[in-house]
Amino acid sequence: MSGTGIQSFLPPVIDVEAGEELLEVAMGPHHPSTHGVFRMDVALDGERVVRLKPVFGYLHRNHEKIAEKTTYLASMPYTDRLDYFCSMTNNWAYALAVEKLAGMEVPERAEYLRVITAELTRVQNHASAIGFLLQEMGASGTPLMYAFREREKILDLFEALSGSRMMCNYMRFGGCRVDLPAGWLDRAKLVVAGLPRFIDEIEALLTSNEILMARSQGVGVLRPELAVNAGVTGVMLRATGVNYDVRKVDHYGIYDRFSFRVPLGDHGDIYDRYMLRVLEMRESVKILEQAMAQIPEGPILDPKSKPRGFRPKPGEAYGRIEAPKGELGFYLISDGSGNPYRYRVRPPSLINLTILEDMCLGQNVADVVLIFGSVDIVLGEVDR
Amino acid sequence: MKSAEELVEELKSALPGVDVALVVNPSPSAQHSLRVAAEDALRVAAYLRDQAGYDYCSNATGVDWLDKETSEKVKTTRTVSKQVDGVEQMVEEVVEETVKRVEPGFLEAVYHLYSMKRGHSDPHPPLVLRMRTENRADRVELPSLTPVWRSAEFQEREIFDLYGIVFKGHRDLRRLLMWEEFEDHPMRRDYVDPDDYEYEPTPHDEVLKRAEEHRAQMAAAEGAR
Amino acid sequence: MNPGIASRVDQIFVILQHRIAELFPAVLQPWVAMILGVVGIVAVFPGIFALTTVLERKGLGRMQNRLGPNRVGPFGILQPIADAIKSLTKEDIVPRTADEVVHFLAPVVLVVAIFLGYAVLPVGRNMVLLKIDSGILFFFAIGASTELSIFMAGWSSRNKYSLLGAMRAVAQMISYEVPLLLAAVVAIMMTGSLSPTAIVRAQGGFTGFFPRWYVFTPWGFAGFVLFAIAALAETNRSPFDLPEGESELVAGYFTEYSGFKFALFFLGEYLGMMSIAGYGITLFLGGWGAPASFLEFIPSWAWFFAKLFLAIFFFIWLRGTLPRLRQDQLMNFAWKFMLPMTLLNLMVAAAWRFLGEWFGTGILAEGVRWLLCAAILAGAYVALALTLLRRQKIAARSYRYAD
Amino acid sequence: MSLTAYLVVAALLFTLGLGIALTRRNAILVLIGIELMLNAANLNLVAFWRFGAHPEFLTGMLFALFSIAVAAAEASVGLGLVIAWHRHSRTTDLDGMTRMKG
Amino acid sequence: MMEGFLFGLLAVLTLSGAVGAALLRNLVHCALSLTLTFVGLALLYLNLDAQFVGLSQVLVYIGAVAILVVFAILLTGGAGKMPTHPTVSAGWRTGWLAAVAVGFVLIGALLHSPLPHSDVPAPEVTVQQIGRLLMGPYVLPLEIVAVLLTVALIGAVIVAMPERKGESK
Amino acid sequence: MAVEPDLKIELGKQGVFVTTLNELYNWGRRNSVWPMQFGLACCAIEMIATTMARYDLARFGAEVFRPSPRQADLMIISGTVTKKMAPQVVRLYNQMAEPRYVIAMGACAISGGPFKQGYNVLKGIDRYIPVDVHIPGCPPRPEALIHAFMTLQKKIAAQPLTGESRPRHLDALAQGEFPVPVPSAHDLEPPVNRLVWPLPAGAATAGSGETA
Amino acid sequence: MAIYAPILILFFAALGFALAPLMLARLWAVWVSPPKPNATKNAIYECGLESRGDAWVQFRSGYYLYAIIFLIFDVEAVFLLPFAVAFTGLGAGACLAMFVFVLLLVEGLAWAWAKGVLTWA
Amino acid sequence: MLGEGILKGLAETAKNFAGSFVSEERLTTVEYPEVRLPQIENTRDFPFLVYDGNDPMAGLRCVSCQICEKECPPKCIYIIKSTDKKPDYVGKPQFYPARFDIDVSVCMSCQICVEVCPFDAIKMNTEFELSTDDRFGGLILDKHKLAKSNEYYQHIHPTEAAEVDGRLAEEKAKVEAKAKAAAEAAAAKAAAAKAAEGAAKAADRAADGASGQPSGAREGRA
Repeated sequence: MSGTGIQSFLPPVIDVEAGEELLEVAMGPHHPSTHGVFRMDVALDGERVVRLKPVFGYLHRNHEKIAEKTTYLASMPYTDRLDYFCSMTNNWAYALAVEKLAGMEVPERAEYLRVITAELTRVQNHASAIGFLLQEMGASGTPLMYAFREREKILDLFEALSGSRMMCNYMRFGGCRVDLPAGWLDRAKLVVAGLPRFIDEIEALLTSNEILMARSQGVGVLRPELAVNAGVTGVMLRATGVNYDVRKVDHYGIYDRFSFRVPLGDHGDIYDRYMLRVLEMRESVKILEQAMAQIPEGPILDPKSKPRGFRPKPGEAYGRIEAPKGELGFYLISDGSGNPYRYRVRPPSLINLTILEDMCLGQNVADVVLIFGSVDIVLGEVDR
Repeated sequence: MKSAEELVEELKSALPGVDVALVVNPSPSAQHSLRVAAEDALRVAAYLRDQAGYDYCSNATGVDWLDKETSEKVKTTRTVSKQVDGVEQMVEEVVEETVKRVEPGFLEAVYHLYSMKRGHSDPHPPLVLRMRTENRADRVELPSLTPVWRSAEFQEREIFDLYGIVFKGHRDLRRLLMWEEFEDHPMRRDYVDPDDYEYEPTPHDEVLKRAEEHRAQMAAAEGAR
Repeated sequence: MNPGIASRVDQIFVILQHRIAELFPAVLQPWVAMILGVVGIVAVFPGIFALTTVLERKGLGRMQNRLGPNRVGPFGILQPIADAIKSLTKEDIVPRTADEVVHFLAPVVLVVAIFLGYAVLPVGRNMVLLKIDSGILFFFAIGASTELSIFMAGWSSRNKYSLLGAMRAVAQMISYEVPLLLAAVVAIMMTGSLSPTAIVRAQGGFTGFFPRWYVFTPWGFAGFVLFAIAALAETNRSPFDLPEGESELVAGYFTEYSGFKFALFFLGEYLGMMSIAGYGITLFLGGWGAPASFLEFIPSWAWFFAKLFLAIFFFIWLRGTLPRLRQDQLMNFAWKFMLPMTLLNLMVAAAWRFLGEWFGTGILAEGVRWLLCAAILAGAYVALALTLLRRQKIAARSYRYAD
Repeated sequence: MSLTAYLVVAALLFTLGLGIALTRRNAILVLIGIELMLNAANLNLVAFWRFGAHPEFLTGMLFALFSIAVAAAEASVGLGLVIAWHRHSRTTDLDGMTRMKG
Repeated sequence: MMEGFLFGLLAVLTLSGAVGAALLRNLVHCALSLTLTFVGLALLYLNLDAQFVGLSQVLVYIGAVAILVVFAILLTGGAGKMPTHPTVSAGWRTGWLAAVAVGFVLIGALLHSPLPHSDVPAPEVTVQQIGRLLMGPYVLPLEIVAVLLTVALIGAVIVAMPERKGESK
Repeated sequence: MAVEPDLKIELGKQGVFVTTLNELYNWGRRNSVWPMQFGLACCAIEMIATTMARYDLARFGAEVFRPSPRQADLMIISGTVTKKMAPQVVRLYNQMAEPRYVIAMGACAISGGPFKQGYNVLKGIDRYIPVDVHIPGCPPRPEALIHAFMTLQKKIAAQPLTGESRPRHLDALAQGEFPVPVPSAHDLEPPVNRLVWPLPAGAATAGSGETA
Repeated sequence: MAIYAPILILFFAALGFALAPLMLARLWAVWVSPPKPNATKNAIYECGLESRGDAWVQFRSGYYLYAIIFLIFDVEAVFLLPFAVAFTGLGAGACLAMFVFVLLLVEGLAWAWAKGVLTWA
Repeated sequence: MLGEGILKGLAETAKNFAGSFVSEERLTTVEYPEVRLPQIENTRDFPFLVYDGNDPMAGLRCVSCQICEKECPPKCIYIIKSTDKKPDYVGKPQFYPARFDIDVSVCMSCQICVEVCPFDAIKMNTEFELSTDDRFGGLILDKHKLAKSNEYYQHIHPTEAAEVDGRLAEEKAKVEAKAKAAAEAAAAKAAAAKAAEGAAKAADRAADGASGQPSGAREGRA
């Protein structure tokens, strides 16, 4: 209870023995385990972390400012570069926000295409996240290699569809940019059919590995109340046992048509996050199988949509989706001109890091790296 | 979940004297918002979290509204001395003139709230909470809502960094994205980029102009040295 | 095959050594022989090191569905030469605040100490440089001094990561040194000698065509596994590669080393790995002995190096598979699991002998003895492991779903 | 070499150890000095065994082994004391220690 | 001749290490210099045909005691700060005087005392013999040493262990 | 200090020796390029993909990603260099041991790319440190990185050991330190290192006229 | 002493093996590729930032506790080895003596374990 | 829990190790410079300008409308419009780019220029081997470097190019028909009203064609 009588959630205070000399270490911006250019200023008492301050902004690329200076469409390729693992879901979130702002309809086939690409994105993101987590754990790259082996297959699909491996720039306001090329669906079905085997492989390699269990169970525990209050979303949130998946809550797109389940953890530790990613991949495969079987023929773009001269009416809209890393939202204010007046990204990566300090204090340095890895962030999205 | 209109009523009855207004959003999204006076914000936020069920603050951001100059044609009647038939007289006259009014700009902090508790049983659009600073220059303080929603911690720091809104009661208000020594607030709409356009191989008119200005300045500086 | 030829092939290097020595005057002959032996060590093991680096990179690659180095020279085998040239010509940086002399000495001390460890390693029949009574003790004594060089490296760099890495490395190495030594003691107990040659000899001979290696007894198997684990930790190999655990400590104690000094650390690490693997082979895997009686015609040194490569492959395999432990788990594992297990293994080894003496060596008695010892070890292992896991609250989990 | 030579070396080592123990301010170094003196004694033991009348009785050698054990125990306890003292007073300076007593 | 040269070399190695420990200012350097002495001593033991003792010396002193000393130095924060104040105590002249005096007395005494000098060739000492003796006539000292070591372990740990706050954690 | 002139003459006489040595040196150097484990943004993911199974940079012996700049030869600037990050990048480059190479991977690293209009983005890393190879693309495909790597290898192979055109690291008088910019109130100070980034010839007129 | 001659030779060979490349590298640096030290390069590496604070700080006593236990067990090993070598010729009584010896030390270990000394913090 | 997890993992890597010698699936490396992945048709890298016929400069489809320059998100296109006109593929006099530079060191390969081009003049290339040590010379592609023949376009993007060609041919036919109609109208001045009606119909049909794929390409023409 703070002075105002409001119950606040604050990180624990670690008391240090008076006179104990602390070792101040900067981890990052160039550090092998920070996924790029993140920095944590850590104070160590021995190997125990007693202070941790994340430092951001080493990849602050002014995405929002640039977006406010250009047209609505020109921001679409920039969203690819937010979370550069998941350009498809970024596209979708932005398109969804603009569609809300301008009141556009999305044709059915386009909705299916969106679901298929988004779920493929989720699979490859979770696989890579597990790979990077294990990399942090010192597994000399093998899980990461397997993850990327599978990711390459998915990227091939993306490339065949949109022309680019990572920066798909695929969705448009009111649909998608291009239709499936000939034979794409069959190849995609093959890839998806191979995914369960890959997930089994990863599980055999890792799930029951004693070292992984020892290192991840009971480490970086997050309480559900804190997680909710701190706005943690995605796998991080569900690992604490809170059932909140925007796909299920907002019923956006056509997710209601597919039967899939949301796995939940009970401990909120690194192992739960790892396992939830594995289980979510399995659910994504289910969604993909259904979507690929059901996809109808038809147009893929709202006829009202036009690439140039797009001017939504004044007003504002907040649209969000369940991106692989958590809830990705876009907040747009239109003043009636061709450029958004305010363009804001709600980055799940940044907000999931709010509780990094809470999770790390009192833990071992080696765990900090792991906890950080288990949050699964991408700096492009954290700093924008 | 109650709609924004109902919430305004509920807040007014539950927290007497609180200054809450409904801001209607004309776009098809129809996500209406509540505008709260800065001094009541913390009370309202705590109520929203603990009583109204908005336990989850999804998004917090700033918006910069520049001074708005509106011009309006106003018909005024005034008395002027005129020579009427050679005699100076006071005559009432209807004049149409343009009046320029400057609506002072302000910075706005916007919070998007959802309920995780009730999300599944009762899907609802976000509740938008807005607060305004008094102006854009010196009175830019707002209460921090971090004590209510921890998720606002970094986002408020970001708003402080990029817009310059000072959040009182924030536990660690430092710049988030820019370096410590930086002085400007770059997301403000009147922010001027640093002059680092030296040479552009494919210059566009605007860029070229800046590059040339830069070169002239550099040359002047060289000359002065 | 003619046994005469086989034994001559077996002794080819020894004969060669003598022949060359005979070219010199009698006074010099022993010296020349020694120098030839030393040259053998200094030439062969760094050569294997070079080969190992390529094999490791290729092997890891294969485990990861890729090819690994294959462009520098045929199949990429010239890769280490390129690396060596590069390292030689690379600028040598000594941080301004570092302790220059110690910074320079650390890699040299490391390499020298590790080379000395090879002096008593028998790499084939009659192929050991120094025949002393306390060979195994010599190896452990020399091995203990590498810790100091690692401390020197970490401390002199005056870099936070280096010092942390060095402290971790030293703490880890001292913790695993005791289990390593005690695991070796069972083999010494059964042989009754500290001399590696004698230990290998004691494992010679065959039951049928099955070799009498120590690893095929319960205590020997346990000792071997414990020795292997401790050896992994001693040489800072995965999953115990914390000191250079790059995910938190950048490059550990050699963060500040560049050029050939860094290469020397690399060399030291691999030579250490090979030497410790060599002693593991000597103690438990029958040294240069053939794995089956009908394979004895293959020369002893070939067997030794075959086993060595197998051991190296095992090291690489582990590295390709396992994540690394955390410092506290590593220390816990050493003191709360390895040490009790090695001590118990000593007891079991003693019991093995006395059971054999008291109940004779009939097939039944032998079987009972075998089962009894194995059961004690397995029981202790399960009990200890489960206790430790329960203490750490580590368990398999199931997950629930929301629709 | 003769016994005398070893004994002289041992004596010199003892002298140096004593000198270190008496003159250095740092408690750890004082312990190092003591360690050196013990080692000098050890050298004597082994030398007397080797050049004694009955080297086939390993008494001297075993004595040296026991002495190593004792010295190790001494070192661990001594250094432990220094660390404990340091935790208390933030110094390993012997002059400082005596001053703090008063 | 050869033997004398070797002995001289070892003696110089041993003593120079000790001199280094006496004179160097940085504590870590002193510790490293000390290990040099230990190496020299071990080699002297080997030279005296006491192989097992020599190797034990390396194992225990270089492998363990030196590490202990180094840890102690790091734990007391004495590793980095180049001491600004003198590293020798105020009465260092007296100290050295006393030490040198003792040295003179010692060397004088042994130079003038009749020392046993047997030219018995070095007996072949095997570790096995040592083992037999330890398990036989010297079993009591062995157990006493075990007790001593255990007590030392417990004592040193108690002394060095930090008083933990909040033991329940 | 400088290469002793006598020695150089001596070496010149033994032309064959120098040539062989030169070739050996360049061969060793170019076949053992250890990149620094250093990723900045999107391109870093493609850089990682390049080392992964499909493309396998290891084939060239270049998979030894060293986390410490002391042991790395190649800095792959893979992604947007922001002004907040630039001092760190320059410092890391300075802390690498000679010979060292830089690949500017992707549009952002070369020129700021799509983000160059931003206030916090450095408009090309070659304003502060010398770049050996540029790869355009956003992000470049993994094959493009391998191509750039081979371009770098070719560049190394062509470097003479002596003479005027010898590379910077062999020249005692050449610049060895590249000043680290200081973040200040509005921008980095200085905004550009003149010694590395001279305006290209005709820059003043580029784009302003010339219509034909 | 003569039996140790191979070690001496190996020592010098190893020393040469370590020093020769370092000398060669130094020669290369002097003749061909001049070293270029400067303030930034020779500063301590710390993730690309300017290093703050000294690395030579005081460490925790946890390290020391492990070192003590290690030292004691190392000494134990010194006594264990002769026993092991003589083991084949020893009777059950001698083995019992050794058993007691080991047990005494294990007691120390058990005490330390119970006291939580072996818990790395 | 007692080590079998580790053994399971070891088995998995062993499977992959052994599999790498026999199975394509377990050895996915494509040895790039010698072996290349099959070209994916939709791949986009950097833009190029399409020309028809044999003379790159004469046949450029670009009419220098500068829409792409305006719409390019990172502003990497720089166009200077010609002062004179030359006939395009249907013979209609058009401006042409006096200068057309693309700075590939800025280009983000987003394909928006292609989407907005009403003349099918700018398309995406698949060439990625552009690494160079020449910061400025190597990375600014002028119109000479950018110009690629229609055949090349057909080669790298067959499906898309066939569609474009079909559309262009159709348009050309329409324009010709229109011209013919206009000519007829001119010849038959008596039936002027009727001719005008016919022209209007042709225009209607052109508008119908515009609603097809890709919709973006129509926009600029309006």
